[in-house]
This record gives sequence, C-alpha cells and structure tokens, in this order.
Amino acid sequence: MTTSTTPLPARIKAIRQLSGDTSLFTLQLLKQSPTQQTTPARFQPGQFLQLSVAGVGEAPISYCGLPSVNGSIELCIRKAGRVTTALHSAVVGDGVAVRGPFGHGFPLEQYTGTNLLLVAGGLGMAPLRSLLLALLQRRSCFGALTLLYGAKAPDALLFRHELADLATRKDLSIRLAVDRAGACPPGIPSCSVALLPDLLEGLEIVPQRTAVPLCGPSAAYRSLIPPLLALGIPPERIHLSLERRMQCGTGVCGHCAVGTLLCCIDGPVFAYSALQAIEGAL
Amino acid sequence: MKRPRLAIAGLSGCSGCQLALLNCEAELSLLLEQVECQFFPLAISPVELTGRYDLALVEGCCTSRHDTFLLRELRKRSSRLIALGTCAAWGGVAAMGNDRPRSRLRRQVYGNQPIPADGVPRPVSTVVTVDATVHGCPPEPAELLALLADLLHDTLPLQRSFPVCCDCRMRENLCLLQERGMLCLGLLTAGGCDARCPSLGVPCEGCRGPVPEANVTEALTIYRQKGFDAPTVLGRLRRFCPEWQYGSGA
Amino acid sequence: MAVVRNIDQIARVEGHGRLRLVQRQGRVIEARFELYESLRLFEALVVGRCFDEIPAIVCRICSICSTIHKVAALQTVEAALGVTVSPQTALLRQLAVQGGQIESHALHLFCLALPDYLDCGGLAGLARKIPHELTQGLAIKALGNQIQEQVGGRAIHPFNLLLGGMGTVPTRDRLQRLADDLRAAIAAAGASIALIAGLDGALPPLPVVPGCAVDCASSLVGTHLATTDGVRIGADDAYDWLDEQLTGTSTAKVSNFGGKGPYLVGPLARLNLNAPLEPAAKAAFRHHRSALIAASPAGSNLARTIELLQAVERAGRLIDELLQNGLHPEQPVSPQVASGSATVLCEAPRGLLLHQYRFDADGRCTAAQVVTPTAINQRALKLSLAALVDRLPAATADEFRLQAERLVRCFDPCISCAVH
Amino acid sequence: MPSLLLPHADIKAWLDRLGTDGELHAPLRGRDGAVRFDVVQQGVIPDLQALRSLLPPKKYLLPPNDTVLRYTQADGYHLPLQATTRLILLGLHPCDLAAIAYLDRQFFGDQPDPIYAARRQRLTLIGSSCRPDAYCSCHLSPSPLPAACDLFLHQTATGFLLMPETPRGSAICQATADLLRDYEPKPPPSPRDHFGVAMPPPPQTELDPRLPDWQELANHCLGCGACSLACPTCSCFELLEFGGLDGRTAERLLRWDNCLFKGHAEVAGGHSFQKDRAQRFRYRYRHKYRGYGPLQGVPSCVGCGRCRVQCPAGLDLRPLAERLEKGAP
Ligand SMILES: Cc1cc2nc3c(=O)[nH]c(=O)nc-3n(C[C@H](O)[C@H](O)[C@H](O)COP(=O)(O)OP(=O)(O)OC[C@H]3O[C@@H](n4cnc5c(N)ncnc54)[C@H](O)[C@@H]3O)c2cc1C
Ligand code: SF4
Ligand code: SF4
Ligand code: SF4
Repeated sequence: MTTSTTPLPARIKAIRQLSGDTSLFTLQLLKQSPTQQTTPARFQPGQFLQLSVAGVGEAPISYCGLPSVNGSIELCIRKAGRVTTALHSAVVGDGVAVRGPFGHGFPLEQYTGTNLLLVAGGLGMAPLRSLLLALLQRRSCFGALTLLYGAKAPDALLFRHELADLATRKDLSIRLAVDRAGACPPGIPSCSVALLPDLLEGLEIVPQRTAVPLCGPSAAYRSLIPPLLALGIPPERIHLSLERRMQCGTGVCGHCAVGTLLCCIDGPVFAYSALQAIEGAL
Repeated sequence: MKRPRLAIAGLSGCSGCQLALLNCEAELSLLLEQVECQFFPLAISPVELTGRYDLALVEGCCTSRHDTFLLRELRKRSSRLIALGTCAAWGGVAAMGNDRPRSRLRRQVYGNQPIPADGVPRPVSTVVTVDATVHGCPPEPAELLALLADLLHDTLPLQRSFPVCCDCRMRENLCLLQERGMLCLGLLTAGGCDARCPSLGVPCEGCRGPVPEANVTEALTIYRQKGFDAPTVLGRLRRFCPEWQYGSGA
Repeated sequence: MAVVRNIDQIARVEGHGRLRLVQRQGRVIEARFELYESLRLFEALVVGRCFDEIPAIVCRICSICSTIHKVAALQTVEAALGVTVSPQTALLRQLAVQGGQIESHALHLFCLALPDYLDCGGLAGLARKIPHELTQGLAIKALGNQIQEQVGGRAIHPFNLLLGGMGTVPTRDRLQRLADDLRAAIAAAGASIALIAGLDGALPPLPVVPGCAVDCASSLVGTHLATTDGVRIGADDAYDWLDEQLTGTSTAKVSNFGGKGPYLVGPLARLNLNAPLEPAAKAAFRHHRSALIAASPAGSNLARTIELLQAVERAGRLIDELLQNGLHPEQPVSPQVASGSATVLCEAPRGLLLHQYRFDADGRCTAAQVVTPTAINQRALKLSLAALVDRLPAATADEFRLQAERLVRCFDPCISCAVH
Repeated sequence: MPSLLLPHADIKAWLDRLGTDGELHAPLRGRDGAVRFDVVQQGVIPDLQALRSLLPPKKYLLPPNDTVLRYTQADGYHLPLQATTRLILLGLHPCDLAAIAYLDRQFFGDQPDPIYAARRQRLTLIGSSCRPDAYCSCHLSPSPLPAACDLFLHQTATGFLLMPETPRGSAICQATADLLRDYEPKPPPSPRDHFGVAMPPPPQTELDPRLPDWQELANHCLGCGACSLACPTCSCFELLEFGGLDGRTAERLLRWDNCLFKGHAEVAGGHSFQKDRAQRFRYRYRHKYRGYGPLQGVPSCVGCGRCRVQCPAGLDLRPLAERLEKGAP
C-alpha cells in the first residue's frame, strides 16, 4: 500500500555529468519498503519511478540501470523544470525520496530468441540503457543486437565512454548519429552526421525475427515508425515508451490518458499496434 | 547553508506588493533568518545595490527612465527575477490610460506646468526577461511565502493556468454572473486568489490579469446576454491589463 | 564652490524620494527633499470612467493608505449622487479606517522609524536589539491588517467596501474575536508609547509648524478644515484654499494654503487640534502633553504612537457598537445615475486627504482631484530641513544626512500618495 | 417483509437521532438560494427535495484542496493524520450514489489509495429518490454502476420508505424503529430502478477528430472548469508541493484539476499533449462516455446534469453523446 503513495527516503550516492544538462544520479535507498515484494530498486527495464525532492515536488523518471538487490538505483536526468532543476543543484549525500516501480516495461520475455534493434533518440537513451544492460546480462538468450542512437551533437551523446567500450564488443553493433557535427569530445565511437532514420539504411534486418524497442521524443517516433514498417517490422513488435504529464503514476490522477489507455499503468511502453488508431498518441 | 540574497524593488506602483510581504507579520522573523534581504528600500537602509542576488522581486510597472535603469541593473545582478504583482506583470492600473496619448493625460493633471519627463507604463517583461510572475493587485500573501520557500529550495514557482472561476466553484460559491447577473470577470482572470472577491459576493474585478487562453470573444457574448455592452466590459478588462488577446480560446 | 550631494533614494519611506545636500567648504548650506516618483496620473485615468469604478481604481494610489482612499472615494461618489449608507455600513467603514490607521502607524513606528534610534538599518537589526518590542509591535500591526481583512476583505485594496454598502457583512464571531484581541493589545500599545517617548530624539530643537486638520469627530471624516492658528475652511472651498502648484523638481504638487502656511498635517496636527480621544489615549496624551502641544515635527512619532493606541481603543469600541446593534445582512444601495459633484475631507494616517469628483448625466467622471497629506507636508518639511541646516552648522555631510533622514521620517512620507 | 415508513411528521426526530451516530451532512439551502451538502445542525431540516447540490458529494472523498503527504527532515514523507469522525451523508440521489461507486472503483483499484479508503470507510450513505428535471440524464446513462448505499429513502406522499441495503442501514432502522411504521401496499422500487437504462455499451472505436462538433464546443468553451469541478465523477487532480519557510518541512497538496485547462497535459518546457481545446474536449468526452484505464468501457457520466446547469456558455455534450454512443462510431 505504501509503495503507491508514500515516497521512501533515498540518498544521492553519486552524480556524474553526462552532458551539458543531463547527469547520471545514483541513489541509495535508505529503507526497504514495508511490503518486501516490491522495492523501488527492482524493476523491468522501461518502467519508471516517481522521484521526489522535498519541498519541490515529484517527477516521473525512467530507470536507467539494472535492478539491484542492495537498493542502488541509477537515473539519468535532464534539467527541465522545478524538480529536475533542484536535483541538478543537489550534491552527493543529499536526500531525495522515491516510489515505484510503476508501469509496464519492455516485454523481455517476448524477446527471447529474437533479434533486437534498439533505437534511442536523445534522452530516450536512458531507459534503453537499462534495457541494453539487461539484454547483455543474458546475452545468449537473444539474437542479433543492434543499437541506433541519435543525439543533437557529439557532446550531447549520453554515456559516451560506456558506448565506446561497448562498441568493441563483437556481439553488439552500435551506430550513432548526430544532427550536427561539433567539437568531438574524446572517446566517442565513430558517429555520422545524420538523422536517426538514416541509420536504418543498409541494416540487415530479418523483419519476422526482429523486435524494435524505441525511445525518444515524439518527433523521432513520427520519423522512425514509417521506415520501420516499410522494412516489414510488424507494428506489434515495435515497442515504444511514451511520455505524458503524470502526477500520481498509479492510474488515478487522470492526466496521462492516451486514447482510453493510461500511460502510467498501461504503458509507458506500448506496442505500436495498440497506439496506431489513437489520435495524438505520438 | 548559505542564505540566499534577495533584492526587493519598487518601480511605479503603490508599494502594495512589497507591503504584502511586510504584512506577513507572523513569518517575518523566520524569513529574516532564512534570507539575506540586502536591497529593500521600503524597509531597509542604506539603499545600495551590491554584488549579485539570488532573487530579485520587482514590483510596479516600468514608466520612467529611473525605473528602466533600476530594472536593467537588477536583471544584470540577479540569477532570477520575478515580476511581482499585476503592475509588473501586465502594466496594472497605471497602464489603464495607455489607450490615450500620454501627453494628454499629463496635461489633464498638471496643465502646462513643466514636469520631469516620463514614459508610458509597461510590463517589466517588455524591458528585461522575467523568470516567473506572481499575479495579483496585491499578490496573495500565501503565494508570496510560497515563492520565498521556493527560493530556499532552489527553484521557481509553478506557473499555473486556471481562472478565478475554478477557485470560486471549488469554494462552492453561487455564481454571481449566472445567478445574480453581475459583471464578474472571474471567467477571464488568472486564478490563485481562492476567489477572494466572489466569495464575499463581490464580482471579480480582474486584479490578477488575464488567464492563459482567455476566451474573450465568448465571454463578451455572455456578458452581452447579461446586459453589459462590449465597451463597458472592455473598460473593466483594461483596468489591470491594457492589452488583451481577443481570439477565441480554441 | 558649492558641491551637491545626492542621497539617491531615502530608505524606509514609501516611494521614491531623494535628499539633495548643497555643501560649501564642507558645510551643508542647503538641504532639499525631492520626490521623483513616476507619474501614474490617477486624476486623468478616472476621467471617462463610470462612477462605480472610481473607488476601486483610486484606492490603488497607495497600498498603505488604500482603505482611507477607498472610503474617501466611496463617500465622495455617494455624496455626489445622493446616496446614504446604512448606519451599519458607516460603522464598518470607520472600523476599516481604524484598521488602516493601526497598520500604517505600526508599520511606520516598528519597521521604518525605530531603526533610526537604535542604530540599525531595519527589521533584522531590530529583531536583534529589541526582539520583544518588535514582536509586540508586529502583533499590533497584524491586528490592523486583520481588521481590514475582516471588514474590507483584504488587508490591501479592500474590495468588500462597496458603493452604497457592503459585499458581505462580517460575522459576529469574527468581530468578537477581533474585539477581544484589540482589548488585549491596549497594554502593548500603551507600552510602545513609553518606548518611543524614552528614545533619544537627538534632533536639535526645530521650529514649530502650525497644524491643519479636518475638523471631525472620531469618524475621521469632516466638513471643515481647521488650523491651529484659527483658520476654518468649508469642504467646498478646501480645494481652492489648498491651492496645489507644481514647484521645483518634485513630481508632486505643493499646497499654498491661500498664501498662508505652511501647515503641518498628520498625527501631531490632529492632537493639537483636539481630535477626540478614547480614555487610555487621552490619559497618555495628558501625560505627554508638554512634548506634544506646540511641538516641532520632531514630536510626530510620539503623537503617532498615541494615535496608535487611540485607534486600537477606537476600533474595539466600534466593534462593541456593531455587536450591540446586532449585525444584519444588507444589500448595497444603488445610486440614481445623475450628474453631480462633491468634495470629501478626511484624515488619512499621514493627515488631511481630499477627494473631489464631478460626474456628467451618464455618471461618467469628468474631473477628479486628490490632495494627499504628503504632498501638503512638503513645505513644512522644507522649512524644517532649512532649520536643521541652521541648527547643525558644524555637521559633516554624513552626520547631517543621518539627522536629515530622521527628520524626513518623522513626517512618515508616503510618496506614491503624494505623486499619484 | 413489510417496508418501513417514516412519516413526514417524524422526520425531525429521526434526523436528531441519526446525528448521534456521527456527523450528519445533507443538502441545505443557503441564504443565497443555493444547495450545498453541509453539516446539519440540530433542528435544521435539510432540503430533501433539492435536485442538485453545487458541488457533488465527491468533496467528502476527494476534497478540492487536500494535504496528502507531509515531510519533515526526521521522518521523511508520511501520511497526514486523518480525522476519524463518522459522517452520515443523507439525501444522496441515485446519480450521486453511482458516482461514489465509480470513485470507489477508481481509488480502490489494485492498490487502495489509503487516504481515500480512510475517508470512504467513515461514510454512511443514505440515498433518496428524486424527480429528474430537464437537465438530468440519468435515464440515459448506460452505466453498469450500482447506486449502492447503506440505506435508501424512497419519497412518497406520506413520508419516506426506508430500504436498508447493508447491515449499517439495517442498524439505523433498528435504532429508530419506534419512529417507523410498517407499510404494506407494494414493495418500493430499488435505488437502481431510479437510475440508468440499458443502452448499448459504448463503442470502443476512436472518436473522429474531424467532426465539426469539437471545434464548435471549443469556440464557446471559456475554459472555466465549472463542468469538471461540478461533476461527481471528474477526479483529475494535480499534486503540488509546498516547501516550508524553515527549509526543512514540506507538504504535498492534492488539488482538483481539469482536462480543459491549458496546463493539464503540459510537460516541462511547455509542450502539451492536448494542444487545443477541441482536442481536450475529446479527452473529456472519452472519460465521460467511454471510460479509460481500468475503467475502460465504464462511462463515468451518471447524468446528474450539474455540468449543463453550471456551464456559463450553456455547453452540453449530451446530444453529441446520444449521437455517437448509439452503437455508431
Ligand atoms: C514515464 C516517464 C519517464 C521519464 N523518464 C525520464 C528520465 O529518465 N529522465 C528525465 O530526465 N526525464 C524523464 N521524464 C521526463 C520528466 O518526468 C520531466 O522532465 C519532469 O517531470 C520534469 O519535472 P520538473 O518538476 O523538473 O518540471 P516541471 O515542468 O516544473 O514539472 C512540474 C510537474 O509537471 C509534471 N511534468 C512536467 N513535465 C513532465 C513530463 N515531461 N512528463 C511527465 N510529467 C511531467 C510533473 O508531474 C512535475 O511534477 C520522464 C517522463 C515520463 C512520463
Ligand atoms: S462568480 Fe465569477 S468567479 Fe465565480 S464562477 Fe461565477 S463568473 Fe466565475
Ligand atoms: S476575485 Fe478577482 S479581483 Fe478578487 S482577488 Fe481574485 S482576481 Fe482579484
Ligand atoms: S458529465 Fe455532467 S451530467 Fe454527467 S455526471 Fe458529470 S456533471 Fe453530471
């Protein structure tokens, strides 16, 4: 019961700046939730939690790392409004509070044995990193693994160093795109000046055996989905994470309806087939 | 924790927004402990701008050269600048006569006697960028205190967008416009005052300025049905904000 | 060679005023207090507006005096259009005005003036030096605001005071609670008289300025002006007699008093013109009589403190009277629209206030005049500053400035009002 | 079993007795002529003929401004203390009862909302029959919701027929048995009979954004929020956090929101997922006539007519609903 309403205390354990306005926050839960089964640290990639800064408010944030048993949580947060600005002026050791996990994540169980094409635009990399790490943990269960990731400029690419390391792996193919070239910070794996959909060109895809987890802004969805469909990917295997205004995260505040679905409990990850007919879903 | 530095300044106005703060008698001593109020001519001497400010609160509209100078100076020195109250946000009562030539208004008051040059009263945001706005003539004490609490939490107030009617209906008031045929501007006015006036049976005079997406066209139709012609209503609307967007809210 | 030094903005007064000191050979030879508030031109803004809009607009002339401006405008419009309000409304208006008086006087004394005598710059310093007195003072100030809130609907720019009546009559419970709190505050208000009287004024002896006030009973509204030197002017002639002119570099007009004067308006003038007093205030006045009768403007703060006590007592008595009469819901009287004009004289916290409006047959305002106490006081202040220059021949500019600011604050100037 | 009749003459005595088991709230007509649910003082007779209160009884379950969490440095976030006085709500019409049933389903869901649950538990609901007017559309509500209550009062010419529906309701009847008479003629109708008729379940097709009706509604809508605030099942809320001036405490406030407000679907940076009012009308429409989330397929309009009465522009979604919900898309 408490998980749905009372945020649990946590402490900021580490802050790592990833780009001009985005940092990776590692939180440490200070208390287990009273009902042991659910803890904000155990989740499915694609799920989110509600992060509170006392005196400022609460914001929905996607998990960006792996579930943990010791109560450690990684979140990648962009400075955007009240809560996120307050967070960006916080320092290691400061207290925050969390409740979650909420929503439906990516359907990992469906992915066994399939090829996966992960496509991230901008901050969409946050939940997809969580997914990618989970896939790599059980790498042998899945087929070919490809990550396409686009950002505005080279210095806006999140997790640059991690990506550079991952790029050396044989069992994962990574393609990066930036809207405009810029000073290239060191350690960046090769990236092309291109739009995200351009990265699809020349990819070898077996449409019937591929699932596409997608995460990015609406504009990215609108430009990516038609070419994906054209490649023959079935709409029910395109999984995208939607952003909506959220207050409660538990399906009662009435803010996040997409058609007659609620983003917070029916999503935030939806199969495209469920959204196709809905006005303004993307 | 370092105490945030605060500057509170008045341009052309009645000092009401600043007084609203001094009227928070019960909270004043706590406030004085929490923030360093370095520039506040109404209540603190000496008057001098020094260093940088975490927050500048600016009351009043920008009329004279002196107003403009002070405003620019505050903007340069402050991380955040808040337009405090309706004059700062919209021009307020002083801008009510902006539909007439300024020289004519001046002649009406001073005849042909020479007076120092002045300008046309205008909102603060036409001169400098504004980080947030607190509405009201005067602002609600609770909103002022929330703003200062936000300062202590390193953030800015949420800018909301509902009309006074929303406050009014939440208080379960009988609608003065519909049931009493009074010229209540609650439909078009930014809420947040807890419907102070209608709750006492006094129609809203629009002291908080336009609500975002105000549907003036439709409101004029409704007011006309209640017997108020457009010039009367527009005159009322201009009491606190000289320039309204008339387009339908759609 | 003369050197001019500007103190660009005097702090702890309402509005924008600067002190200009002219020095020769290190000595201050002239001091001027100039008001440079931006023009808002209320007297022109209301022209063309319907009579029922005037009070809500002009009350925005000043926040500290908004209640008395509102009431003055209401009474003027009502007088012009021949409206009489119920005795209950009349009492409630008086009560609101007393609330305004309490708030204004307490603000000045406890927030703006006291630091002058305790060698600090404002509230933070006071909180360190006299925490107990400050808390008490702020509590009295809060009471003034609560009265304005209960009766006027809001502490600043009261909206519940309407043409012809009230929006909603306050409830018995609320008024009773206020009356209890007011009664309890009498002691604290009395203690503040001792506090102010005990402070070293430090200002050198200055000339006495004759006083001028509305000849009114305790209602603060009256029909005549009276001066300590025996002039008596009816409301209809008052505007002409005050004879406002623009002079010098201030944006506020100055009164010429029909070629006489200058006169001082405000608490000291009221006490010198025998404004009726409640028992405790009367006793305090008797006790301090010698420091008040025919005193220079430097005595203003003491006079103001006695008036603070007076307002606390008076407000309590007004509530008693209201409760005794029983509270009745009432509908505002709607005026007949007709042409007309009227002038109302009343006492704002800082002194004489005049509102005058003229309406055409459609009820639209064709002319408006507002004369405010701070504007009127400019000549008295000028005279006092000149005397200060004479009395402090050896002072350095900084020493002089300190005294000059003290003197200015004795007048409790309200510059938004003065310029309007 | 014979029904129980409370004769008109004994109502006052009955009410006084009721009030001993909790605070009695019922529709009262104020001096301004408006009807509001409020506490019934001894000796005051509530207006049981009144058709609709300004605010619906949702204010007892989901107050318009409600502190839902407090924060202190020592204890972190915690639930505020809840008042536990029992409340008896009397004079709830079948539509308002159905609306409470709707809120129950929403807030009890998988995980009950603790504050709602506590508030709900302390309520005793006493319904009463009514005579719908032209604004009511309860007879058109295709709602599967029950008009459930503890006790239902059926108004007749001679008095009220008391129909207990729960043990709590029966207990009230027993405790006041001396004031009640047996009433033989025929069994009174159940509350459900007062409310709703079978209509085809709502079609789950998407709403056609090209219908001119949306733009027409949008042009006239003032965005004042009256409709949703007055609606017994509109329950959109926002959560606002206010920090204390001490910098160490905070409280989180739940405040009614409205899907027609500009900010309803706005996210950081000012982007909105419901950009224009026409689109927002479809949002409202979906919730009212088709339901969303776990309550998909459960229309939430119970036909009380408040939105139509209170809209200053006189807007009415009902004719459109009649057109769109009769099976056709
Ligand atoms: C499922 C989901 C996952 C998200 N994951 C991330 C993430 O991993 N990293 C990240 O940086 N951002 C993420 N966001 C966006 C993030 O929630 C917003 O940037 C954040 O709410 C802004 O809050 P604020 O208080 O800083 O801004 P303000 O604009 O001041 O927000 C005020 C309130 O509005 C609501 N709100 C504002 N913007 C949004 C928004 N975009 N989405 C939902 N509610 C909003 C919140 O309830 C917030 O309390 C996610 C959003 C959703 C819906
Ligand atoms: S009285 Fe005024 S503010 Fe209240 S609902 Fe009616 S129009 Fe809106
Ligand atoms: S009701 Fe209207 S006039 Fe009154 S305080 Fe609110 S916005 Fe101002
Ligand atoms: S939509 Fe209108 S008629 Fe239906 S329940 Fe809500 S307020 Fe009543």
